[in-house]
Amino acid sequence: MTAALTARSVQKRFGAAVALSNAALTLERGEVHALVGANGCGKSTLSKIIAGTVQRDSGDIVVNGAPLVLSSPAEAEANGISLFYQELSLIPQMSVEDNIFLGREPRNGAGFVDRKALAKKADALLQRFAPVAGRGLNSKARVSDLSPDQRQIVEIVKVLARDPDVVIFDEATAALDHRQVELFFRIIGEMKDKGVSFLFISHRLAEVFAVCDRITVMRNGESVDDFVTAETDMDTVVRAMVGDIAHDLDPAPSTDFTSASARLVVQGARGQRLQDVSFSLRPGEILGLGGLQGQGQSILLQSLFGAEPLTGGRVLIEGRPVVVRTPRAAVRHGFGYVSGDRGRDSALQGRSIFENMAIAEWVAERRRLVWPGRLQARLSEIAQSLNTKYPSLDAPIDALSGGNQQKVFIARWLATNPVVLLLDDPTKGIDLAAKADFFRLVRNLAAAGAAVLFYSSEDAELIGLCHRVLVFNSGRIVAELERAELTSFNLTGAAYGSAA
Amino acid sequence: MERFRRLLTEPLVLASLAILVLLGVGEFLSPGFARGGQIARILTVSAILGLVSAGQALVVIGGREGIDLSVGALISLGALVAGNVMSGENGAIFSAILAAGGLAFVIGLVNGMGVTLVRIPPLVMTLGMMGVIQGGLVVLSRGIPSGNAAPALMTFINRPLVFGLPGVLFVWALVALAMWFILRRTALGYAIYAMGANERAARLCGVRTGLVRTLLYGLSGLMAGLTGVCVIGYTGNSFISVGDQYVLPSVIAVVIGGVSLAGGTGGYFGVVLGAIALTLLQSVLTTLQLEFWGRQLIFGAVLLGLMLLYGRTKRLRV
Amino acid sequence: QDYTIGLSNGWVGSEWRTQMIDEAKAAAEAWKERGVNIELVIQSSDVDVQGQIGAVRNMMNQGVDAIIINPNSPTAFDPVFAQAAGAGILVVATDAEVSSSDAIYVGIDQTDWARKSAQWLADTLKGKGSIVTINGVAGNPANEMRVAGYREVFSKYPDIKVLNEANANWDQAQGQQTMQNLLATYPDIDGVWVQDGMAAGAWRAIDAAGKTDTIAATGEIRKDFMDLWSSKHLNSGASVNPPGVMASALNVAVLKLQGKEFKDGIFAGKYGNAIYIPIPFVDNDNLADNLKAAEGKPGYWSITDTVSIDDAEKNYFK
Amino acid sequence: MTLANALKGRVWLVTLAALIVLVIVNAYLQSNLFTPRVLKSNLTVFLPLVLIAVGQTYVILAGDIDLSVGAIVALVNVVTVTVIAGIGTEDAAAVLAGILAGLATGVACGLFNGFLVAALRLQPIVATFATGILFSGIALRVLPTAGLPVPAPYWRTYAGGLFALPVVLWIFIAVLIAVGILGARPFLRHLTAVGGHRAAAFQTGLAVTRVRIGGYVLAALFSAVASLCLTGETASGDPLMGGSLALGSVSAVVLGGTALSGGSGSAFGSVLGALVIGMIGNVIFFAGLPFEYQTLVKGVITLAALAGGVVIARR
Ligand SMILES: Nc1ncnc2c1ncn2[C@@H]1O[C@H](COP(=O)(O)OP(=O)(O)OP(=O)(O)O)[C@@H](O)[C@H]1O
Ligand SMILES: Nc1ncnc2c1ncn2[C@@H]1O[C@H](COP(=O)(O)OP(=O)(O)OP(=O)(O)O)[C@@H](O)[C@H]1O
Ligand SMILES: [Mg+2]
Ligand SMILES: [Mg+2]
Repeated sequence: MTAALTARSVQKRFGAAVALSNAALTLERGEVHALVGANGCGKSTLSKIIAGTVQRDSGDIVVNGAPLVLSSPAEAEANGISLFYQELSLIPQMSVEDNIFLGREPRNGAGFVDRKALAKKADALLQRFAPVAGRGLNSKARVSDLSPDQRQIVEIVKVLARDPDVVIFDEATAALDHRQVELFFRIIGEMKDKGVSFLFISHRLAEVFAVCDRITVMRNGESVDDFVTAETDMDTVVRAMVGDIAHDLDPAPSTDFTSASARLVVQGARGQRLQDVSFSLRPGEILGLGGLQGQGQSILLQSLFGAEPLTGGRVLIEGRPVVVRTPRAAVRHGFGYVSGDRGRDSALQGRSIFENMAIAEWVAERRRLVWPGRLQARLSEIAQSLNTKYPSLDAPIDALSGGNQQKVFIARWLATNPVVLLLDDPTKGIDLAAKADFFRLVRNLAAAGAAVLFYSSEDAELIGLCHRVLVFNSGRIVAELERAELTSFNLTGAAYGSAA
Repeated sequence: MERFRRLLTEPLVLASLAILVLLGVGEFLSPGFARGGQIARILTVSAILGLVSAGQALVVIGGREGIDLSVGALISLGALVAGNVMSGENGAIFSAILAAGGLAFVIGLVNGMGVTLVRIPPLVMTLGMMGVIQGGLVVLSRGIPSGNAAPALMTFINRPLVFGLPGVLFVWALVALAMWFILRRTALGYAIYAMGANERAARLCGVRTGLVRTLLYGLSGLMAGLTGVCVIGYTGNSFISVGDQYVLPSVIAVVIGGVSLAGGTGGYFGVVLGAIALTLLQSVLTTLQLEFWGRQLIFGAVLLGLMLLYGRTKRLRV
Repeated sequence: QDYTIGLSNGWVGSEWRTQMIDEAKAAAEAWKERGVNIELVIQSSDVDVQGQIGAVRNMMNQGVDAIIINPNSPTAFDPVFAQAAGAGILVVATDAEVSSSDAIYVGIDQTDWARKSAQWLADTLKGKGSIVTINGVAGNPANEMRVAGYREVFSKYPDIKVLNEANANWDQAQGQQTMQNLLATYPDIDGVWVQDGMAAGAWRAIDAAGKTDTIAATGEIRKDFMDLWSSKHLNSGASVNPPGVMASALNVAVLKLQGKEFKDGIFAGKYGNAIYIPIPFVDNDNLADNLKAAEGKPGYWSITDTVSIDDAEKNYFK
Repeated sequence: MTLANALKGRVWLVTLAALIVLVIVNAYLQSNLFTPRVLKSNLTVFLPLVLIAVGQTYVILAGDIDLSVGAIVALVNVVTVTVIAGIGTEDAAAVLAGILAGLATGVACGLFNGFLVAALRLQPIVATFATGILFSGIALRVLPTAGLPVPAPYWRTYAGGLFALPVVLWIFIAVLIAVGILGARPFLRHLTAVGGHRAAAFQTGLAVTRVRIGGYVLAALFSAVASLCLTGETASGDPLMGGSLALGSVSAVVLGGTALSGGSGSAFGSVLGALVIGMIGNVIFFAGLPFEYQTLVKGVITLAALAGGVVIARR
């Protein structure tokens, strides 16, 4: 029996940068096949080549035994290939149902869109996710009104609506929580039984081991290893992904902060989706924010940073009440904010790495005049301390991979010497080696006296990094877990406990 | 080869090449075209376009589909106000500059507030403002261009000052220097680029994007008002539609100069070259013995050709 | 008797048009002395052809007795004038002829206007020399008639060589710029035929090139230009297109409304519906007289002339 | 809150309200507004901008803009009258040939614009400005100055009636039907998607280039029809026709609640927007303002209406 899809020695360059030097994989019919590798190793690029959105330089893609020459995504779709885009492919202004059937609208005899049929089909597809969809996800909703996980669900439904034979999920679970992932995997299982083949890309190895039959590992644009999941283990796979770099995380040292006076105190903070949030944070402390996604953790961080309004409550820094209505005021008070959504919140696209790093420093230091030469040495020092890989400070930020970009954005705030660092799920889509660098860095910062507020959608990160975790539900703190109580079990329990 | 191609698609290089080619064509068509005196005169006309394009460039670089269509009406307004304040008196030149620049600056700020506070798309806001200013001009002047330029101002714009170059060219050079300084040596300049590249990210870095953007439209107004002063210095007296002919050329000079209409890129030196190239093109076309329609066809085709070389948007399939 | 008369002016860009409206208003006022009350409905704003058609329709809907129009097109009003005539409304065009047989034209013969100044230039150059022309908007009917007029004259002089015919859109600054380019291209220009306000710009360029002594060029009829003409001893001459044409048209219109009949055979022009009024001419011989007549007037004031009620009655009506 | 919800995605309701207010004011100032003759006369004046605004909507929905529509109007007009005059007869066949030539010219202009912007990827604002220069250059070549009357049956028909209703009203109704048909076709969703998020639309498999070209062709086609109407209204050729239509149509589209950045809005709103612009002109005329103030008041009202439309569209 021929494989559903085979890629052989695929090569792709972007200008001078080689994205793929020798990518290969074989996807058997009816299997779930993992594609893993560090940031920037070329997974998304390979996926897009298969789906027709990126043009390959050389190499073969064979589908059902026939070589495929693709010149557009439409042709890939005609060949039964469908891609879940890492950055999604939804039209924000359009409704969920219109997005799902965009380009393949059911028509009536006159060639008009058959709205009834479209709504019915969309509802039927969405129905499968109803238990985990959350509020506001229905076929008439506008995509721009949805939360990130809901958008991912819509993108999944959109892919499934195309009745594909081969589906590529490029980090389709990145914004999903447990229950959503579980349901998603169940659906994959059902389809797999019907002979659909899946390529599954994720940085969450636990998920890979939970759902995949085989694993292809890529490194630096090359396919380096193939494993049968049942015959291997995580350590082996990780080693194949990163080469020989060690990246284990030691748990955070348990430190007693009770003696120090609080740097940041939040009393009864209220906002659009926050209710009566109070806590305090001490110098050197890494305070985690846990819970299911979208329970107000992100909003809290943005509110503290002045990017979202607070309607009530008080914020004190070093005992003094402060009013932070704009990010500018926050920067001037010594806050730093690192978002997980780089493209939207951080990247100054098309501008140099230097500018991307320096911009906050100029604001924090109230600079009027700028002498680029003077800052450059200091910034490259900071960037190097983070193990950032970049050609030169003058290169455009877009030339870096996501992980390296994120390091630049962290460096942006290190340059301002922040007293409170707000981390808003900062490791989204970052590979394990980069993550390890990042954790080391945060820990060093804290050790040097910074106070860190850290929200992560992955429990393991909270457990690995935090001294204390506040668990959120529906905009409130429902539990506070001290270092000793920080276990996966306790976190999950606290997150669901009061939700149930 | 790759380097050569990249060099060729560099806007500064391209605009310079275009200028050289146009000079060559001009000299070929009418020997003596590329002489000093004529070049100085072309530069004078370019300077007027270049000054208004400076403000246009700032607004475009600032992003969010920035564009200022009200510059033409503001030039007319600046010329009218300056002409009335001066009334041919050399002593009143400074107050004329202050009055014309100040009024245009304030109107520009109103544009900026419409764009930032009310969030009206710049094209629409400045288009609407253009209509209002034109109406205001009719009310102020009843279609009659009272006022005229002071002799000293006319000499400054039209007559050689040093090295056979008129004074307005030195003003232009000064403005170019100031633009370079603002964009490359001040935090404000980098904030403008940051805002043009990604407004939300800039705000999260502490840039007061609303304020900066409002200021950009104010500056664009200011430059247009000052351009109006130059225009009345050039023509001696004004009429209410004197600025209309600068609106789209100011946008084109910016584009030819390598500033993407999407914002966040480019610099003023390219725009300087763009303004010169555009003026030169019109000048060469004037000297061609063609029917008007033939000149138009060539003008349109050259514009399209220049844009084809580097004014293109990104491919979707890479 | 009471009449309601609509005045439609489709362009407000010049002092000439404002003076035209003002003189028409004064003429309407003057009818009071003869016991005729005239209510004017004035539409004067920048509109294109369809905008002006809209204004005419509004006047019809309002029930005016007559419409006097300075039209933006010679032919485009045929249907709407036919409807106006059908509704018993008298339509008089002025300044630019219209093809409609349902309207009459009262104004100067634009072709003859150009012929006169071209003849002056040919005579001044003694039938020999190289000239350039600077025209208004290509395709505009008044411009085309004027072009036809000067071509007709110059074609009679084999030794007069027309080097180039440029367009500067009736814009003074563009006229100046175009003249600069032409001077750079053709070092040996003897004469320039240029229209209206562009003449002031062209002369400024000639002055800047230091060629006022060697070049003869047509001029214009604004007082401030005539001042310059006189003080710099320019070699110039100008046909007068008097802003009083609309007032003349109004006088003719009221007489017609009063039921008078036109004399036989007074209609001329290529559409056979034109009453041509006299075209005064200004040259160095009568410049001083004209300046004396303009004494006390503002700089923008143009030499004018109106066909008085009595003259109109005597010359045009039975 | 409920009001805001009701308005969401139906910004044209606000435009409609503005239109009704203007009509009431106009009726107060002009007592005979509601006579059939005056209504027809007004519709005749407004129709060209309505048509062009509808066409412009499709380009703007796709995230582009067409500043050459005015030049297309001029070119189509001169081609139509020249073809009719070239045939030399005054019969229906000649008129029909002229109309077909005009429409074909329009489509060619749209294809050219679309090719430059979508296939060669030039920036729409500057590219269509340049093509506008080209088109008017060609128009001046075809007909150097205004003239060439069209046969009387052409403009008599346009100014006349059919089945007891004016022809212009039939055309207006046909426009509304065309808008309705286009709105129900998948193509409109594809346009909207391309304007909403171009990369996503491409990744979804839409033929982005073809869709954008389609938008330009529609705009040019509506402009061509507008030109044919203007030819009926003016009964002659004029190579300088239509100068103010490009920016006017953009204003109408924005007034009608379509986002200039693309991705949301409706052609029906643009119809209302164009009518609002026309009514503003009427109200100012009948308000009897001194002529110095006409331009200013029109500018202020238009700016206020644009700002108001944008503010409400955002809600
Ligand atoms: N549009 C592009 N232009 C230039 N270079 C690109 C582009 N897209 C990808 N690259 C380059 O290709 C390399 C591979 O990127 P790709 O997105 O395929 O990695 P990935 O494996 O998907 O990483 P991640 O796990 O972060 O998603 C990157 O290093 C990047 O530099
Ligand atoms: N204009 C460009 N020029 C050169 N390289 C580029 C350009 N744009 C993107 N890239 C490459 O594309 C990659 C960006 O891809 P992407 O954002 O998916 O990062 P990534 O490698 O997938 O990392 P992550 O998993 O952290 O997202 C970068 O590695 C960069 O090298
Ligand atoms: Mg990827
Ligand atoms: Mg990535």
